[in-house]
Amino acid sequence: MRLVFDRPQSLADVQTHYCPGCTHGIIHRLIAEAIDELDVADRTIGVAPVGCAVLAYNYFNLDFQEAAHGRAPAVATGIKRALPDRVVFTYQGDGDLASIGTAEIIHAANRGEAITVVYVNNTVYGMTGGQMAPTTLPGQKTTTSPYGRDTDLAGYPIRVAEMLSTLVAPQYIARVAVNSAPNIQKAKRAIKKAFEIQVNDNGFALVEVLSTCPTNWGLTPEKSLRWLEENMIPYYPLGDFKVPKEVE
Amino acid sequence: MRLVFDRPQSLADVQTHYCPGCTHGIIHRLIAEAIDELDVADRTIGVAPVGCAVLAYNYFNLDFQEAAHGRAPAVATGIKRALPDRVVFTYQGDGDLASIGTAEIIHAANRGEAITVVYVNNTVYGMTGGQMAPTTLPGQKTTTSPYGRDTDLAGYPIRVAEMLSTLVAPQYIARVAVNSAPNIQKAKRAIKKAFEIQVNDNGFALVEVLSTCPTNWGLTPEKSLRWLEENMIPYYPLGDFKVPKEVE
Amino acid sequence: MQYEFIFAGFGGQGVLLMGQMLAHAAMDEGKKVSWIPSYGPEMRGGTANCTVIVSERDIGSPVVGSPSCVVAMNLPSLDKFEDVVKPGGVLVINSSLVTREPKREDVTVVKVPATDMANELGNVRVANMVALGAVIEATKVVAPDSLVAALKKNLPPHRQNLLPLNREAIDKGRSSV
Amino acid sequence: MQYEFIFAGFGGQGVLLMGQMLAHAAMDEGKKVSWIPSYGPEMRGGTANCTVIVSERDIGSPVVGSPSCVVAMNLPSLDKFEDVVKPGGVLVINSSLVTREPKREDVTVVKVPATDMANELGNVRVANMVALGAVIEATKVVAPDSLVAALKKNLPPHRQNLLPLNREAIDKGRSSV
Amino acid sequence: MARGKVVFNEDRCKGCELCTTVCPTKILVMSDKINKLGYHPAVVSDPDKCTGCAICARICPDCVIQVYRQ
Amino acid sequence: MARGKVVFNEDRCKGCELCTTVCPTKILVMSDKINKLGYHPAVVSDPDKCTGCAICARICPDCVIQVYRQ
Amino acid sequence: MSEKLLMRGNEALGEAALKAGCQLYFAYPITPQSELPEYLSRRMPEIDRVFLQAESEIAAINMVYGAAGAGVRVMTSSSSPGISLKQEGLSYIAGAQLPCVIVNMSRGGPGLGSIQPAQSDYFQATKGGGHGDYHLIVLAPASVQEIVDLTILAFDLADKYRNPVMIMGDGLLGQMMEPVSFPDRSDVVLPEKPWATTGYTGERPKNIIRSLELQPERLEAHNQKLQEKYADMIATQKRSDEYLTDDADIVLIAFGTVARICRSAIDMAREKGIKAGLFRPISLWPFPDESLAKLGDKERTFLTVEMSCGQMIEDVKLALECRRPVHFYGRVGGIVPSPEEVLDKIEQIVAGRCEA
Amino acid sequence: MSEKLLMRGNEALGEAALKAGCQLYFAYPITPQSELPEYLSRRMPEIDRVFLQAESEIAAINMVYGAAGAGVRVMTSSSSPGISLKQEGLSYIAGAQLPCVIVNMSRGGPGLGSIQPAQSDYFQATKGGGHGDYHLIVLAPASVQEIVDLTILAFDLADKYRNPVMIMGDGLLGQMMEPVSFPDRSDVVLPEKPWATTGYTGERPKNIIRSLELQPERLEAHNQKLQEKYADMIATQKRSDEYLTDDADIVLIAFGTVARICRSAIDMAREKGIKAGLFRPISLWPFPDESLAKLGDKERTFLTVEMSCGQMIEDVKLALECRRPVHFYGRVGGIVPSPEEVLDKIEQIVAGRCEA
Ligand SMILES: Cc1ncc(C[n+]2csc(CCOP(=O)(O)OP(=O)(O)O)c2C)c(N)n1
Ligand SMILES: Cc1ncc(C[n+]2csc(CCOP(=O)(O)OP(=O)(O)O)c2C)c(N)n1
Ligand code: SF4
Ligand code: SF4
Ligand code: SF4
Ligand code: SF4
Ligand code: SF4
Ligand code: SF4
Ligand SMILES: [Mg+2]
Ligand SMILES: [Mg+2]
Repeated sequence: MRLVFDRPQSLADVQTHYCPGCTHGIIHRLIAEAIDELDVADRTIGVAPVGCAVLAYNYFNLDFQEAAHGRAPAVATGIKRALPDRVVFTYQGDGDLASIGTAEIIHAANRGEAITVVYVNNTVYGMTGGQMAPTTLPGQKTTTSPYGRDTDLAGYPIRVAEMLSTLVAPQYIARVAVNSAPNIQKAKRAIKKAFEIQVNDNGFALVEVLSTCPTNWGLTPEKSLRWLEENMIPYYPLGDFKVPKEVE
Repeated sequence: MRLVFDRPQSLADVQTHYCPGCTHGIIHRLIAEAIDELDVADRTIGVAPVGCAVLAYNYFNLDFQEAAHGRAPAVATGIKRALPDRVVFTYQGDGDLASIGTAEIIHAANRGEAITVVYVNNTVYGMTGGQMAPTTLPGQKTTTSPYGRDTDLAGYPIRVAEMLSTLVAPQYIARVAVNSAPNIQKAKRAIKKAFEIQVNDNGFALVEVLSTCPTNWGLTPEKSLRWLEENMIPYYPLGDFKVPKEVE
Repeated sequence: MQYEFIFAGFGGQGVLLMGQMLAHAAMDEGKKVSWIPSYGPEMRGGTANCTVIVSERDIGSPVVGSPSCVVAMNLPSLDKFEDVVKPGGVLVINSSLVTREPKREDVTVVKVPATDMANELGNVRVANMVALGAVIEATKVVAPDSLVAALKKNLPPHRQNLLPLNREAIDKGRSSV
Repeated sequence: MQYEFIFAGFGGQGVLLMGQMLAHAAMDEGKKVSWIPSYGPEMRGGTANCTVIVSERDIGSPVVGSPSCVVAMNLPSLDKFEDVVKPGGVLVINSSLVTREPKREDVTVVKVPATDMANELGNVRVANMVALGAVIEATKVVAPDSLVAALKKNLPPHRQNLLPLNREAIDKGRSSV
Repeated sequence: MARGKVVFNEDRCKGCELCTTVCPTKILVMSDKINKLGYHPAVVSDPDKCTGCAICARICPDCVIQVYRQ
Repeated sequence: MARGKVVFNEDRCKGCELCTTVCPTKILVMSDKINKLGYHPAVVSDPDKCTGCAICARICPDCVIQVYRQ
Repeated sequence: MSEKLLMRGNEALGEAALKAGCQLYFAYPITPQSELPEYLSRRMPEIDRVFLQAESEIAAINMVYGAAGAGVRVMTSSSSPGISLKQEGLSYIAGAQLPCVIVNMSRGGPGLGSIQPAQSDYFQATKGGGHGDYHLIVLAPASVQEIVDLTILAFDLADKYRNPVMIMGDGLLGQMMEPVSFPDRSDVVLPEKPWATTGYTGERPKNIIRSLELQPERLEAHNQKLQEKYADMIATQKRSDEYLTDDADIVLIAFGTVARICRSAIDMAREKGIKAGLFRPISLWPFPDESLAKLGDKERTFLTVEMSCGQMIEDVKLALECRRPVHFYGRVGGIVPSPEEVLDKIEQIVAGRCEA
Repeated sequence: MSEKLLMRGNEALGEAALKAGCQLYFAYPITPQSELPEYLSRRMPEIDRVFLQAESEIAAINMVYGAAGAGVRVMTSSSSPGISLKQEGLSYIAGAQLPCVIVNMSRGGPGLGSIQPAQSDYFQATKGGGHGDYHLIVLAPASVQEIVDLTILAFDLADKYRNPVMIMGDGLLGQMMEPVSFPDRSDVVLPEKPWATTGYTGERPKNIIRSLELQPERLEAHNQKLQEKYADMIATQKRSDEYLTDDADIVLIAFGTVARICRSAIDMAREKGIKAGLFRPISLWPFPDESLAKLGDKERTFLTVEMSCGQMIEDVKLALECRRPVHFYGRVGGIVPSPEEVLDKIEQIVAGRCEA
């Protein structure tokens, strides 16, 4: 029998600090697979966020920088402009990218920085204990929306992929989910494409990945996948929102 | 003969520091007219930006707060949440709102803060000497894009009205121009509506106003109006981008 | 007189609550108290512990290097805290989960099969109260009634039905000493 | 020996350039120089002025309270700066635009109808060079050739054709003293 | 007899010329004299032709113009 | 004879149970024993039925599973 | 005074703010202060007050600006990196003379550092992390009860001076539970704020909240006004506490959590016959230099203990006018010194084994 | 050295950075430093370097972080409010030990203040406006030529120490034109940066740029490493200049623009027979305390002159160990003191009409 599935090379062979069943781990693996398949590990530089993925640099066999909360796109811009022939990606949570880092992601996208952004939307601030995020669903209870998100006071969840798609420069913007094996395969293809766009077309690409936070949702990992499917996907539709002109 | 046109009451009877022919002055007047017509001057609080309009508080007969550069929507949020029965508006330039203040405007809009935003897009940082703004047109020369805006390096001008229209909460978003008498009338109607939305429906409203900067464009006031019409309007189409549900 | 406690175990054993209830009881007896969680970089899973101080007078440092009593609800906790008990102090061990013998000979060792006893009571989650019963029996830091009263006052409404069970657990713990 | 100048006028009269050219000329003669614009809160329009210091030795304060020479290209400038000229200093006045007589009697007053002379030369914009000619004639701070050389070196390529005109303006200014 | 009348707050005029370019009857011109601010202010050359349409007033950035109509 | 084979890096398993819920042949179960991390790891109950489809491996957040196929 | 409750520092702070009449709270989550927003997100809607999670620390401080300018009591909180982000806003608030309360439950730095307790934001808080000449009043509680008392005081001082007041705690204080009681404030009348932007009805001149002053002379005059205010604070708002200083040969200087630890170390030292005492600054700005200077009148040794590499020690030296030796003991990076190690340092100093 | 050019301070700074090998520049416009980005926006594309106008000061400092971490010389600039916004980023950069140059052409504060020159960001620059224990090297030029020299030095020191270096100027220095010449740096070899994130090829361990350290012990060890670096800077990087101090009865202490003004005042004082001298700190951090202390060995009076309400004076007092009277003269809000008024203050002090 031959080995048909194994840990990708770019994924460090270490235990992660993620909670059991947290899909951050799946997303890490998909990124590593994309990097391996494109054979760019030796010229890739990752930018870690502040959020549960703050230790991402321990989990990849890649050079990494740790950005201040929300500033990963600016840090990635600095790296990419300094070393234009490298492959630079950011890995960011929804608090990091859609709240404190709103200006940075919009302007990196608008400049068309040739970077790849993996945006992990799990509707909460996982790391700090499950507070409300800009992506928390209407009525969803979190530690700072104990009575459920009140859209009159806190507004509606932000759809980042749709918002960024109004900009001219970005080449590729998609939303995927990692709640099932087929969706994971689609997510893989999207993430790989987002790296290809950078490598081949020198363009900006972002993949929003719907992800779970069993710990702060107070659900088992399995129920979390279901919750994602039943609650998140209806609000955050999956699909490509912007594709490169040639392919359109 | 009867007086058919005069300075609105809410507009202070003082000389402004604006350059000759700068349309900031027209926009000020339209705001004052709207406030007068809605008869809310005694409960209106303005928020001035950092930009050429930093001294706006001298030009209205209204209580005013001066916000830090880009933070007017946050300041307005603080005022409105403290005094929910007051009418609160911000007056912001394109550097202020679309560059440093990107996160603040997006989140105020997304929360549906019941404030009115008058967003003056003149494609440059007027106050600091005409540097490139996020709204500077492709190829446009400014003091920090001396060879013309290079979209490969600096990206494309941001269309704020379109971008904010992807959000759920905002009630009214429109783009107008003050380059001709008919357009000024339309601008007037839009600005008044943006205040009405706040007064009647407790919703967020933003009017993007295409404006001139004769000084930094290096054109006469008249040529500036023409330049606006010929260059800005094609890139920044006029119209309503979001209207209240009832009216839709 | 000042008592310092470290309650340690794994997440889910209710060690933070043990400490809080003891602090409540002592406070209601008019004593000075402080409670601090081990507020470590690990956010979840793994071990949990808290420090409680009960004193007749104002409490200085809320952090204690050598507590007068350590409660080890599992083996890793014993490994971590055995050495720090003050000579002459008390070491309470959940002998249901701690398999090895303690090494310290200069402290009073109290072994309570807390998990087993809780199981016998029909709810493994009250192992913490069994151990806490043993603690107050061994140290006399608060009266048993104060502890029960504290539980009553501080259990959330939907948990009040567990009060008799908790009281039983405390008694069982006390009698095991 | 140290000379301090304030050049003042309204925006568009080229007062900043006057100062810069003088500074260039002096620098090329090997002197120490400094130039500062009045960097006021007004961003545009209104008055403009700059301070130039020319010295044999290192320049201390680049800001001067009482300059040895003031050049007033219009009336508001005279109003603003007449009082500060050092006693015994030089006050150069563009008499084309300044209608009143200066009040100071302890300074050398040099009146030059700079605007009119520039008009005669066919270009009102060289009024600044007329005045500057008067300044160097009255103060001898630099040699006329140095000034012309500085202009030549520092005029942008598309303005080089104005060099003869500027030279004429300077000469006219000098001869008017 | 003029249908309209415009009154200029002359010392507030910044001489931007915008009113002169929009007046449908082309009766506004820039004056030769200089106002307090140092600008050449706009003035009415032929008051009788004023229709009181107020277009000039609407475009004036400095609220210099009052308009009367019959 | 099994078409596929799965190998678990047992001490990395966090016992999240996701693999067990997705395996089409339902051959993955949680073990009674506790691994180094203190979790009950997933194990194969009926190796012969494994098709080597790798669905379990793809959903495992911790890259615990290697898959072989004929 | 209410009955005694056993509460966490962060939660007690929230409740104290409500007692003080705090109407609005704007903040962004960060460890180790998140129990504070979490607590207020439950409590404020219950009593019709405004809890709003801002999109960032910068938005939060600017919301505070707006609400404070509207004349209402308002608070924000964060921890070290988040406080750094508020520096521009703080300078604006101080410049515009707006009353508000800012909480820093500080943690290990620099950069992302750690979430463990630290005191290495002392300089930032007391010297001005923002631009320009301004000061915050900075209060450093050492117990949960004192968190309550100083939080209420903070709101009162903020209004009195139209100036931001900072509560400087650390993660340990925020997480700790201790008994507290709350004063009854139901009959307290809050001060009028005729300067607030509430709408210009014509009954007063229009109100403008701002810090811009393009004429240097006027900006200088404004700064002089601020300096006079600061001078009044310096004259009347210095606060400190002493423990066994009367006969002390060695006086420890420490604030907050560390002061508690030093107290225990002092007790241990006294048992060993070493006459140690404690000087505890409660107001970090204005620094209680005169009281400390008085202790310096006698021949004594001083020891500053901080969870930092040595920041308050500069103020200690200035207060003592360099007349006495000042030793330093510091732990950083989130390490909380133990009473035993402080005792050890005391013993070394007494034994003459340390140079000041 | 190049021939003499007459250049503005802001532009000379930009050219000096290019000479020093600055490859990237990220900034956001603000008066009074905008001539710097404007100059570089023209010059950098000509020589294939990267000029990028960031969306904000925060983005700019984080772009600097990224580029510095990638091992390339990089700079940003701003003025007071913009520098306040960079404080979190500066703390991260210092924590992650990244070399870069930050320029503050400071202006009147607090808040929006004015665009006129000021020195009231001294505390922020030297004590750490961000959180945690860290230091910037802070260099304060007093002439356009010195802007050039110190900018080049700043890049070298940044690399030497893997630490951010700040150039502290003010609006006047930035706007002023003076003759400058540029050293020829074409044969300078820039240091290797084996720690930079350039891609992990396996030839070295993977490189990680970060400041997080969740284990307090390790964060403390990291802080100790930083402190050792700072100790080395303190030992070797103090810079100052003196003018007529030898026989001076009164020594003025001033930096930057104000030092120039003081020099003129001293010349005027000498003409009147008053023996005045100047001590000019060039490095504001590390503060040149030993050289100043030496001047304090003799019976003398000191006068600190600042465009602030009195900030550097604390370091002056600490350096002099409070042995000598230290007077203060300050102007704020954008007002530049004149030599005449400084002379006046000197005369008053000499006449015994001032208390220190
Ligand atoms: C400036 C700053 N503000 C706040 C924090 C605290 N903080 C750390 S992670 C985080 C949110 C993380 O949420 P998200 O980005 O959604 O990532 P997740 O943990 O959910 O994957 C916050 C607010 C910080 N470290 N720095
Ligand atoms: C934090 C901060 N950054 C930068 C500035 C400098 N600044 C003042 S106004 C301005 C831009 C104004 O441009 P815009 O918002 O377009 O308004 P306009 O002047 O064009 O009307 C800038 C960058 C500042 N005051 N504060
Ligand atoms: S807290 Fe949530 S997002 Fe973070 S590791 Fe745990 S499950 Fe994943
Ligand atoms: S600089 Fe431009 S925007 Fe500003 S007042 Fe002048 S013309 Fe108007
Ligand atoms: S009112 Fe109409 S007609 Fe009269 S001057 Fe104005 S634009 Fe011309
Ligand atoms: S539009 Fe107004 S400011 Fe301009 S010229 Fe006419 S009257 Fe004067
Ligand atoms: S490879 Fe397929 S059949 Fe085999 S265990 Fe995994 S999911 Fe089940
Ligand atoms: S999915 Fe992975 S971690 Fe989860 S139970 Fe299965 S093997 Fe273990
Ligand atoms: Mg998240
Ligand atoms: Mg603009």
